Formats: sequence, C-alpha cells, structure tokens
Amino acid sequence: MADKLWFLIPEIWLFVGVVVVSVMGLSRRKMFRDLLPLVVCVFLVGAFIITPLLYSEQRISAAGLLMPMLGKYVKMLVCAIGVILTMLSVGLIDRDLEASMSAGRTRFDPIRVNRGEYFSFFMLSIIGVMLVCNANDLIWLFLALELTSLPTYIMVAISRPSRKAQEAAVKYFFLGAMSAAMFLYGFALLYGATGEIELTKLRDVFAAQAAAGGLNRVAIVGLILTVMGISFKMAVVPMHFYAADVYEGAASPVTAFLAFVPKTAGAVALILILSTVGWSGHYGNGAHGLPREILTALWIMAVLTMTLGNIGALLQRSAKRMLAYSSIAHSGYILIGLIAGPPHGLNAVLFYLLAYGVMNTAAFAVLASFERKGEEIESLADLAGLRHRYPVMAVAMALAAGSLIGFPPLLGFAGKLYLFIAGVDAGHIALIVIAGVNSAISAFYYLWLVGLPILAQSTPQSETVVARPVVWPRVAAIVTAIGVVILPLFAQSLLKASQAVTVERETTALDVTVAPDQPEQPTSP
Amino acid sequence: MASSIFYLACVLGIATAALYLLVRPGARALKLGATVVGLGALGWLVQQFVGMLGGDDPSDRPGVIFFIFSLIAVASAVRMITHSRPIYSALYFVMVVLSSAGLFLLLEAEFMAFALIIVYAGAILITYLFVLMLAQQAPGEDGTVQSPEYDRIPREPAAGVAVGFVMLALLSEMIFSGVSTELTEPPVAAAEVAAWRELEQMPGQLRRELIRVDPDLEESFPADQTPAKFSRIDEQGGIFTVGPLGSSGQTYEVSLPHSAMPQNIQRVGWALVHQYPASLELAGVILLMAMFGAVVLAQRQIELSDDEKLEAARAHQSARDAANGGDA
Amino acid sequence: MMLAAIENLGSITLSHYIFTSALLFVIGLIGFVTRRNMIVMFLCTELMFQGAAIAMIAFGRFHLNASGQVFVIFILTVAAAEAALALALVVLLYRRRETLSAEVWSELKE
Amino acid sequence: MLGSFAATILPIVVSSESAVVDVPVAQATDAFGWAALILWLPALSTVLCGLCAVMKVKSKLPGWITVGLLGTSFLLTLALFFSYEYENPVIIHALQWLNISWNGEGETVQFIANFALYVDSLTLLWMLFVTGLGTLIALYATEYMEVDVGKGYTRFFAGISVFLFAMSALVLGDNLVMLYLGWEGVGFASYWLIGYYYKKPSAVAAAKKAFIVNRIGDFGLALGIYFIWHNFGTVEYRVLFEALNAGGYSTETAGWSVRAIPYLLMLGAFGKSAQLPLYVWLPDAMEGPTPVSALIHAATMVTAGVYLIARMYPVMLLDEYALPIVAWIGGLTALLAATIGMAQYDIKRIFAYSTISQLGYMFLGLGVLTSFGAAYHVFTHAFFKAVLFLTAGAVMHGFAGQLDLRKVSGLRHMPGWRIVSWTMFYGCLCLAGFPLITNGFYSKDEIIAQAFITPGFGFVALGVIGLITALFTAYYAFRVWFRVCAGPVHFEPGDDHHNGEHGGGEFHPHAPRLVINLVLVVITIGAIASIFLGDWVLRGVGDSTAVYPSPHAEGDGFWANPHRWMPWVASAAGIGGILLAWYFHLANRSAAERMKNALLANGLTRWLPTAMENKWYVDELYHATVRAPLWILGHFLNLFDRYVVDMFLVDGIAKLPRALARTFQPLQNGILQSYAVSMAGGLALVAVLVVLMPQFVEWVRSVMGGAG
Repeated sequence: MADKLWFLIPEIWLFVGVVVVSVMGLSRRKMFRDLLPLVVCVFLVGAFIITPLLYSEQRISAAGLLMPMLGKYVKMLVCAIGVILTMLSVGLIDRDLEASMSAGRTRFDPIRVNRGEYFSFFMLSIIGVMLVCNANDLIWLFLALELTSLPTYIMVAISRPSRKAQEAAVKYFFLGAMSAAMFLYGFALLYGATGEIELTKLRDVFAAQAAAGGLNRVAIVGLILTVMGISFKMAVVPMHFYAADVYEGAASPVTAFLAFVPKTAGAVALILILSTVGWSGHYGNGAHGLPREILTALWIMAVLTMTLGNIGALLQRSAKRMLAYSSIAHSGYILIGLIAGPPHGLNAVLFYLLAYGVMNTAAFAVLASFERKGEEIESLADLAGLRHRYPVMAVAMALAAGSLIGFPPLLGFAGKLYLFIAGVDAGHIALIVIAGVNSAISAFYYLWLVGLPILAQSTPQSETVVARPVVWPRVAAIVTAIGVVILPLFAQSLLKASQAVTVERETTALDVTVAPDQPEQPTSP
Repeated sequence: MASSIFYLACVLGIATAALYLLVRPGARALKLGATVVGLGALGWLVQQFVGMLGGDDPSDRPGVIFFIFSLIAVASAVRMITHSRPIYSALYFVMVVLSSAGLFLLLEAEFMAFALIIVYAGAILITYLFVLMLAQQAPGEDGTVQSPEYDRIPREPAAGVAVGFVMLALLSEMIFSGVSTELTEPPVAAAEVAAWRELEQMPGQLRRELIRVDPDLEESFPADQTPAKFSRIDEQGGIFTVGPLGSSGQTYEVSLPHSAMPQNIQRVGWALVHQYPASLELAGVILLMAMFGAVVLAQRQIELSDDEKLEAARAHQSARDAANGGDA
Repeated sequence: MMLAAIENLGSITLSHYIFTSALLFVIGLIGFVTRRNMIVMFLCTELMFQGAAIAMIAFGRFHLNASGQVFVIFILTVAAAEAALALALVVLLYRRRETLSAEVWSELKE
Repeated sequence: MLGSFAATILPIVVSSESAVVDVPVAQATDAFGWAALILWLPALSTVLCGLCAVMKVKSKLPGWITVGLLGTSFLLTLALFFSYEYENPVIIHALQWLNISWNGEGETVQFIANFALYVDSLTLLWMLFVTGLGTLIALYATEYMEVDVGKGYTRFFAGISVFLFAMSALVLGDNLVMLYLGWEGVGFASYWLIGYYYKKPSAVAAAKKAFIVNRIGDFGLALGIYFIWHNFGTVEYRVLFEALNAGGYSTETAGWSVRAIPYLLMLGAFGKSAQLPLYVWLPDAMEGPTPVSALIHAATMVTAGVYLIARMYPVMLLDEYALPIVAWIGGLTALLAATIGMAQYDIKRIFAYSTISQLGYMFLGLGVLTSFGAAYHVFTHAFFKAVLFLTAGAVMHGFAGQLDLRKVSGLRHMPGWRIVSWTMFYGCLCLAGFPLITNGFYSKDEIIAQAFITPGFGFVALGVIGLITALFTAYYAFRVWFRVCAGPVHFEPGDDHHNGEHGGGEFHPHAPRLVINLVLVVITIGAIASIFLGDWVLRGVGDSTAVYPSPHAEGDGFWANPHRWMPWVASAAGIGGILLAWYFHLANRSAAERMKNALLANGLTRWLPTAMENKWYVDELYHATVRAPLWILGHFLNLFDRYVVDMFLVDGIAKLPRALARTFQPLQNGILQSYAVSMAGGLALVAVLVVLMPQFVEWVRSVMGGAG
C-alpha cells in the first residue's frame, strides 16, 4: 500500500496546487488572479520533476501494478503538455469581467470570478489522467476516468460566455454520462466473469480461462462494453458523435485540452484493460493478438474511425471542426497500436500520444492566438494570408498541419511510422493499407491549413483578424512548432522512453499459463 | 437451441412492440391495448418463471420475493421512461431504487440496501425533485397542468426501442449462454478460508472471537501483544477447526463457529478502509470537484449585462490598438 | 438449453438477477434516447447506473466477496457527483431558455 | 573523337554470361565527417530564409544567403569528390535517428535508419549536378525573381533550400527511409514551388495535380520499402546489398513479396520521373517560376526515379520481367512525349514534354542494361535541359510572360539577346543529338545502340523507336529555335506586367542582365565539359551499385556492332529533324509570307495561286501525313489527360471522399438524442456482430453444407 502511495506523490502535489489555485482565484488583488497560470505551471513543472524520482526499481516491483512504468512516461508527458495548455488558457476566462473590473465599472465579486475554479478543474482533470496510470483495480480506474471527464464538462461550459459553449457542455456531459454507464456495466460484467476487480488478478483469471479453451462469454461482452465505453474519451467511431460539436463549441484552449487530456486517459485505460486479456492469443496455436471478438471489434472501430474522421474533415469550413474530425482520425491511428499490442504497438501509442499532443496543440494554439471583434476565430477563411501580418504564426500552423499529415521529417511522421511498423509487424497489413489511404486523404484538408496561411492572399474578412492582446498563446504556438521540428531529432531517445513502459510486462503477462493454484477452472462446453 | 431463441425473441418482440406503443404518442385506446399486450407478455414470462407460486417449500420463498421485487423494478422503470410528467418519472425512479434495495437484501447485502435507500432515494432523488419543482410549469387557466410538448412526444421512439432491443438481445444471449452455463460458482471452502483470513487481519477481531469461544484464552492473547494469527484452517463436518494459533510462539487448537466469520457489513467496511482507502480519498476529491462545479455552474451571472459588454468591447479595442504594434 | 433454464427456475439463480439488471440498463438506455426532458434523460442514466449496481451486487454474492458491494459504494458516490453537476448545468440552461427540452440546444451541427 | 570514344566504351562491355554481379558495398568510415555539411547547409539556408521572413527582409539577402550556402555545399561536394577513392564506397555517419530493435519470433528484429551518407560514385555523380546546378539556378533566380523582392522572394528561396536539403537527403542517404524522407521532401518542395503563383488558379490546380499523382507513386515506393524490410530485414543499403551479394535470394525461389519489390519501386520511380501513365503532372508543373522548372522539373528532382532504379539495380533484378518493363515504358514514354511536344506552342510545355521524353530514354537505358548510358544521359541532360529552361525563362522574363513560339521571333537579331539565343542554340543541338560537339549525342547513342544489342523482348523495336524519337526530338527542338531565335524580328508581349511597371507605353523587351547571362554561359560550358566526362561516369558507375555488365555485341563488322554505326544513323536522324524544322519553320515560314503578300498585291499574277497552292499542298500534305496524326494523337493524349486523368483520377480522388462525407452528414444533425441513438446503436451493433459472429458463421456453414 505504502509503495503505491509513493507513486501518488505527484498527484497529491498537484492537488495541493488545486487548493492553492482555487483560493488564489478568490483574491481581491488582480495581481494574484493574474498569477494563476504561473502557479499552475509551477505545480505542473514540480510534478514533472518529482515523477521520475519516484520510480525506483524496488518500489516498482513492490507496487504490483499491471504496467508500472506507464505512469512515469504518461505523467511526465501530461505535465509537459499541460504547461503548454496552460499557456493557451491565459486570459481566456473572465476576460470581459476582468476588463470591466480594472476599468472600475464593476466591483470585485468573488462569486463572479471563475478563473481560479477554471484552473482547478484544469489541474483536477490532469490529476485524473495521472491517476489512470496508477490504476490497479476497476474501482480506481472508474474513479480516475470520472475525475478526468467531470471537470472537462464544466470547463467547456464556462470556457466562453456563449450559448455554443453551453450547448457543447450539454452534449458532452450527457453523452459522457451515457458512455460512463456503458463502461460501468462492462466493469460489472468483467467482475462477474472473474470475481476479481484487481487488474493483475483479472489478468491471471483470464489467462486461466484462455488456457482452458477461451474467455467466458460474460468476459467478452464485458470487455466490448468496457472498451467501447472508454473509447468515448478518445472519440472513436461509433462513440465519436459528440466530438465535432463539442470541439467547435468550446473555446480553442479548452478544445486543445479536450483533444489531448481525455484522449490520453482513454488510451491509457484501454491499454490497461486490454492488457488484462493480453495479446498472447487465446485462439489457435501460436497465434498472436487479442481474443478474436475483441480484435474484430477494435478492427471495425479503427477502420471506421480513420475513414469517417478523415472524410468528415473534408467538408468542413471551420478550422476547429476540421481539427475535431482530424482528432477522430488520429484516434483511429492510435487504435492500430492498441491492436498491434506490446511491445511495439503500445510503445508506438505512447509515442504517438506525445507527437499528437505537441502537433495538435500547436494547431490549436495558433487558433487561440487570434480573435476578431473579441470573438475567437473559427473558420478557415480567417486564416487566409496570415503570412502577411503574422508570418511566424503562419509557419507554425503550416508546421503543425504538415506534422499532422505525417510529413517527413516532422514529428508526426516519426509517430506514424512507428505505429505503422508496429501494425505491420503484428501482421495487420490490410489495416495499415487502409491507414495509408486515409493518411493520403488527410493531406487534402491539412494542406488547406498549410496553404491558406502561407500561400493565399488576405481577404477583407481575414484582414480583421488580429492577435489577442495576451502573448502566451503565441508563445505556446511557437514552442510547439519548434517542438514539431526539433523533437524528431530526439525520436530515438523519446522512443526509448516510451519503450521502457512495456518492457516489464512482456516477460510476465504474456507467458502466464495456467497457474497450479488457481482456485477455479472454468469448464468449457 | 434455435427454437428457444425464437421463443424468447417472440416474447421480447411483443414486449418491445408494446413498449414502443406506450412510448409513442397516440390514442388512449391504443395505449390501453398496448398495456394489455405488454402485461400479457410479462405475465407469460412470470408464468414461465414461477410455475410454483404458492409452493410450500420455504426455500422457494426468496424466489417469489425476487420476482415481486424485480417485477416492480422493471415495471416502474418502464413507467418512468414513459410517463409524461417528470415528477412522476422521478417518483417511479424512487420505486426502482426501493425495489432494487429489496433485491440487495435478498443478495445478503444489507448495508448496501440501506445505503442505497438513504443516498439515492433520500438524497439524490430529492435533489432531482427540487430542480424539477424549480422548473415546474405554472398551472394553466383551468387549473390543470399541461405537460409541455417535449415531455409528451418522444424523440426517436422507433430507433430507441430498436437499439434497446439489440442491446437486450446481446445481454440476454450473454446471460443464457454465459452466465447460466459458463460461470461456475467458486468452491465455498475457498471463499470461507478467505473470510477467515479477513477476520485475522481485522485488528483485535480474531482475539475477540477466540475469547468468546474460550474465555481462558484471554490471558494467552494479551491485547497489547502481537495479534493472533491462524497457522492452519481446516474444514471438517461443517465446523471450522482453527489453529494452531500462532502468537508468542504458542499454538492452540480451537474450533470457531460459523457465526464468528466476519459479517457482510464488516467485510465491506474492511475492504473499504483496508483495500481501497486511496479510492475513498479519490471519491472525496470527486465530490469536492462536483461541489466546485455546481457552484460555478449555478451562479447567476455567468454572462455580463449588455452595457457591461459594450464597455468591455471598447476596452478591448483600445488594448488591442496598444498591443498591435508588433507581431508574434 | 434455454427452455431447460426456464423450467429450472424454481430456484433463483444468478441469471435472474443479471437479467433484471440488464432490463433496467436497457430501459434506461431507451429512456435516454427517447426522452427529451434533460432531467429525465439524466434520470435514465441513473437507471443505467442502477442496473450496473444490481449486477455488481449479484456477482459479488455469487463470488462470495465484498468487492462488488464496495464498487457499488463508489458508484453511488460518482452518481451523486454527476447528479450535482448535471442539475447545476440544467439549472443554468433552464435560466437561459426557460425550457428543459434538450432539443433547443442543437445549433452546433454540420 | 568518335572513334576514341567508342573505343573507351568497348572494353567494359563484358560478356552477358556472368549473371551474378558482385555489387560494390560501402564500408563505414570515420573520415569525411565534414561531408554531412553538404546535407545540413541547405537546411541552414532554409532556417535563415525563415529568419529573413520573420524579420521582413525587403532585399535580395535571402537569395544571396541561399546561393552562398548552396555554393559552399557544392564546393564541399567537389572536395568529397576529389578525396573519394574509387572502388572504396564509404558510409559517413552523421546522426543517430531511428534505431529500434525488438524480439521477434525467435530472433531479434531491427529497424535501423540513421542519418548517414552513402557515398559512392553514383552518389557523387548526382550530387555534383544537384548542388552545382542548384547553386547556379539559385544564382539565376536572384535576378529572375527580383520583381518579387519583399513579396515572395524569401518564400521562393526557402523553397529552393528545402528542395536541395530533401534532394541531398534522397541522394546521399544510406538507407531507404532517408531516401523516402527526401522523396516526400522534394515532392513537398515541388508542391510549394509550383504553387508559388498562388493567385493563379491554374498554378494551384497544377500543384494539387502534382501532389496527387506523386502520391500514387509514393505509395508504391513506401510499400516497396516495406517489402524490402520485410524480406531482407533491413532498409540500409549496405546490409541489403551484402545480403544480395550473398545470393540468398534467387528469382526462382523468391516468393511473391520479393518479386513484387521491383514493380513497387518502379511505380514510385515512374511517378516521380513522370513516365507513362503517371507523366501527366509534369507539363502542368510548368506553372511554377522558370528556375523551378529548370531545377526541379528538368534537371534534378525528376531524375530521382532514375536514381532509385540505378541505386536499386540489384533489387530490380529480383524479377526477370522488371527491367524489360522499365525499358518498354521508357521507350513508349519517350515516343509519346515527343509526339505531344511536336504539337505544342508553349515553349516551356515543349521543353516539359521533351523532359518526359528524355527521361523515357533514361529508363530505356536502365531497362536495356546500360546503367552507364542512363546515368550519363541524366548527367548530360541536366545541363542542356537547364540551359533550355533558363533561356526559355529569360524569354518569358523579357517578354512579359510570353511563351507562345508564334508570337516571338528573331530573338538573335535583337540587342542584348545574343547570349540567350546562342546558348539556346547549343542546348537545342544537345537535345537534338547533333554529332560530335554535343553531349546529348554521346549519351543518347549509347542507350539506343545498347537497345539493339541487349537480347530481350522487342528491344530492337525499342531501338527503332528510340531512333524515330531522336528524329522527332531534333524537329521540335529546332522548331522552337527557328521560330523564336531565327527569322524576322517580331514580338507580342505577354499578359504579365502589361499595365504594371511598363505603364501604358509601348512594350520594350528587357534583355537579361549580367547574372542570367553569366549563369547561361557557365552551364553551357558545363554542358560542353560533360562531353569529356563520359569516361569518368563510366568508371563511376562501375564502382556503384548500378554496375551490371552490359551485353557485348557479337561480331566485329561495322554493322554487327551497333555502337559503331549508331553515331552515323543517329546523326542522320538528328540532322534530318533539324532540316525538317528548318524547312517548315524558318525557310518556308518567311517565303510563304512574302509570296502571299506579293501575289495579293499584284492582280496579274493571279495564276500564281497554283504555285501557292503547291506550297499549301506541301503544307497540307505535311499536315495530313505527318503532323495531323501526331497532332491528333497529341491532342487526344491531351484530352485524355484533361478529362480522364484530371476529372476521374485527380478530381475523383478529391471528390469521392467528399461525396462519402455528404452521405454521413445527416447523422450529425446537432440533436442530442440522435447522437445518443447513433452511439448506442453503433455500440450495440458492433457488439452483437462480434459476439454472434462465430455462431452466425457456423450457421451459414451448416446451411451451405446442407445445400451443397
């Protein structure tokens, strides 16, 4: 128990941050309120530094987690991207209120300021993702997933004072609650099929069942409900319907958050859940891969997700909506890694999360940097001819889009390459061919994001677009754009970092055979 | 196999058709007919399920009670989603909760049964009712309350019921081929050994039970010393022989009665604080977050008034003019 | 096989409880997609949670351990938290539009 | 000269019996660490251009930065060239990039792709003209693009730098992933630069077309690389060629996945090098600025396909039909592109088709086993085609965008256009393969002669096709020259800048200034110099992976050895073509004009219309017999290009997903319950499908079994 608590130190530290931030947000002094993002960054950086110190060999072996090293990588990743996302959020909440307060027209009212709460939710959601990595039982997984999602619902609602944001919140919340009920029922069935809720024990029971002739029907249905329910967080078809509307309705910084944080939580949770059944192949001699039913389901989902995501993006005139669909498509690519399984598929997923986090945040950062008449920009036409007035931002957008296409040598290429290699290595060539075709389709719409800012001429409409008075979103865009270019040079070491995650479980989980002291031996008809 | 699935599909089909007619807006007579058909289908199911209603065997009693509770639960649930007044829906949901609590009792989960009633029926549902009252329509001129159109006419009745049917088909297939045949009950002995082990871990609990069986042991196990531990547990003739007990080197052979095993409530509490204390804390964080969220969402002025907005726009303009000197 | 299962129903088995829970879950799902009142929709998700809770308890009794019951405690907690948020959101929305219909919130679309 | 040259060729023509080739394989070395700069300097140039864009530099600075850094890169290439020892190919490690290894089934699987340079003479050959011509053309562009200073100037040079970085990576890389990186990179740079005039819809459409058509080829290449990795467990050239040398894979025992490799690589090469049926993007690519056409779409990028095949020559031998197919595609492309070129009026388009045609020759050469001929033709073609494009660019520049050969005439009589006219003349001579004094003559002869020697399906016919094409080539090349440079002075300005800087006044062509003339002269000198570099190329190819002994001609007689008689026959074809062009486009053009005027002036000479009709009769005969069929064929291909390729392929690929997207749109109707239904329904369907599928399959099987 104590060993597990050690791993929770970053989360506890961030929770201290939540308290500090929410109290500071109530301060009468404007300076304190303006310092909030800085404080958030300090706490995130602190967690980033603490995390690697905690993962010592001895604690890892004592904790008995399913994938102990997962936490180290994912927590650091989320904290690092979290800092960027914080930059995006600077000056987003209470803009009008703060302006009127500083002009002296409105008196300070602690009830009306939301900034502290916003950043508390921001950090709570990040805590949620970090906790998902530590999950060793279904209860913990359920709670951590809820802690990831619930704050995001509110963040969407308060992200901007428009009806669109509230509509987005309604859709996100209600559909999210439905999906939560789905995977909860799945959890119940998993528990029913095994009698255990600890993931490591689930894994042992499943291995025993598999050795005795295949997984229980209850386990299969439970797994499908669980996987599809959780895939809501990743916006995987058919659980993707909310994505476009919600991403469009929320303010760009929050959209960037939604596209990364819950998606990471979903991917990590899926890794954990699928690890319990393992990729060791439950059917046939020496066959690799997930149980056939789960594999088929994931296959269908991956193909549909890539295809519908990409063709959905083609028609969009709104940059945010286009990025929403592209985010769906990227979830499809991530599913390839999940299908391929350890070690490469999972490493590739984790590496891709990093790549996706950086490049997608870069694209949203550019969108978040501009406004027109006090409203944030949405349509593609607003980006036309950006080069003339903001060349750096135009280049950042082009780099982000190029990387999202998977253009060598940018970051997205390395990520996609590794995913595809993993998929091919696992023998899913048809899937990779479909992914390749989709990747080609995606070039059509991403090239708009390259072409419009750089090649096109400004229009009267796009002339009215101006940079937001806050400089930080632009800094975030530049930092991530540089990351898109520079990080591929370190692809090797980053890959190593993500490889470390799954090294341990290869030897343990994959070779589990029927343990002699299994209390129950399900008989197969 | 095939015929039985066909059989079940027919009955479920009739039931869902009836449900569809109930959900759909329509003439009262049609609804009445649908209710009759639906009740008929349900009645057939009941008749199939409990052919032995009124049997004298006391071991059948839970069966009867189970059917009563689950019928109430299902019927209330159906009424809940078909009733055109939200208040009644909420009240029907209370019925569902109460009958589920009854099912929990049958499943020997007494604590959860009462917790369910207190938390769900007592707290959560009351909140729902409050909000429903807040949003209550004023009575019409003739004093009757006319439900708004969105409460009377469902959105996607056909598609919804079809989806439900497919889902139910999935789950019932799972139940008939998975739960009833593939799941095997764990050996009772193993479960009981696990229960004894839990007793051993609970602080002071084993000692108390030992003293209750044999008061002489009180001196052998002083309260401030190393807690008692089992060194062997066997089962013979329904009586558990526990021992030898290892503490301060000495062992005793003691037979503990069945009643000494930890109670359900004890086991739940123990699991909660011993196995999942961190989850408990996490649940606390979620509740705190929910409180924050509710405060933020429900506060009255999320928006500025119009003149405030106008002023803000002007302030923005000037700030922008000042900031627009440079790029990036 | 199934007929045999029906005929043997003299004693209540796990399947019965799971069937009840599945029925509640599915009815909740149907309600969620057919009702237009936001509060009733959310009540329907609670009904789905209720179905999951019954399954948990029944499986817990079947496997003779307490994990299922502990899980239900947490389900209750999360349901309460979600309900608090959902109702706050609904109040906010009701103030905006003076209606509980979910359909008025359909401006975002293709 | 001729004899000595033939003599140098003959000794290397070894017997065709030695089918197993020992490919020289490079070894890693620690020396030449500085060579990596060849790759990094263009990258640095890109960064500096980016900085210029940020600082909003409104001068020619980015141009000079680019020229300076590319020039340094060229000098480094020269240094590498002089310090390189023959028969000792080396690998220079630059940067660790991808190095993944894992435990596969029983063995350790590795995927290694580092930034490392594979230097052999093939690399050096390519790098010399890539960096050399790159520098010169960038220099040319500093003047050519000066109207855009402060507008697109920086963007242009950044694009050129990106291109050179990518092209260097493509050529220098020591593994296929780096090659692929460069491959995509040059495609991107090409897209960037074709779409440079983004205001022109045609330019944007052309950029899109180039991108899509290339994507088809790229897909083949990617799949080919994957199969190589799958079968040989590596993407590094060194390991791959060692494996091939070891003879682990013979064409008889190899499975389909090995046999597919040559065809997939071929698809990639044909896409990038604009061969049938993927040639359609190249003529449209002329929408880009002329230096881009010269550099990317004539001299360097389009030869990447030839490089790929040459580099992968041992791999291409994995299937015995692969190289003959390359030869046939090359030969047919050469002929078809030449016929289309004859029917065009736009100078740049003519040169574009001639590029496709000459690339066809190169593939023909590769296919008939003279990798030397192909490489040499790449080398010579790079020079003379650069000259031709740059002169065309100078004309376009000077006459406000005028490129119609009917509307500019007598250039060589105009002041300041002398250098342009005569360098163009030399370029045309090279293209036509004029004997002795032009480099094109030697390289083309080598290819066509070899086609007559190498045994293979219909290779003799290909040789004949090559000769016919040579005739056509000479004709259309000199059609341009006689129309534009010779004849009476006459011009109509184009549409560009008409009302701009020249005001409403009369149009004055502005002749090229020092830099453009200098570059033209230097490249022409390079073209002349390349005549004497044949031996060097020959020796170089012998050291590289492209080595494969060309079959030897049997017999000693004059007619028995095509290498002996080919110079004469090819010269005859070339000169014949030139004479035809002279007759129809210089001599006859003015004669017909003058006579017509005289006849119309004088009523007494009415009888002369018979004579005139004779003239017309000749013209019409020419039309009916030679030009019309070709014209029809050319236009047919043009229409095919426009309607089939553009509408179905390009637009179809673009529109099909859109149509699909529209069908799914109604699902996204904005209503919460509809989403919920779709989500829950999707979930339930997938779950039911997956769970019940085994039973369903079993049921189907039982039913089928019962029926059958």
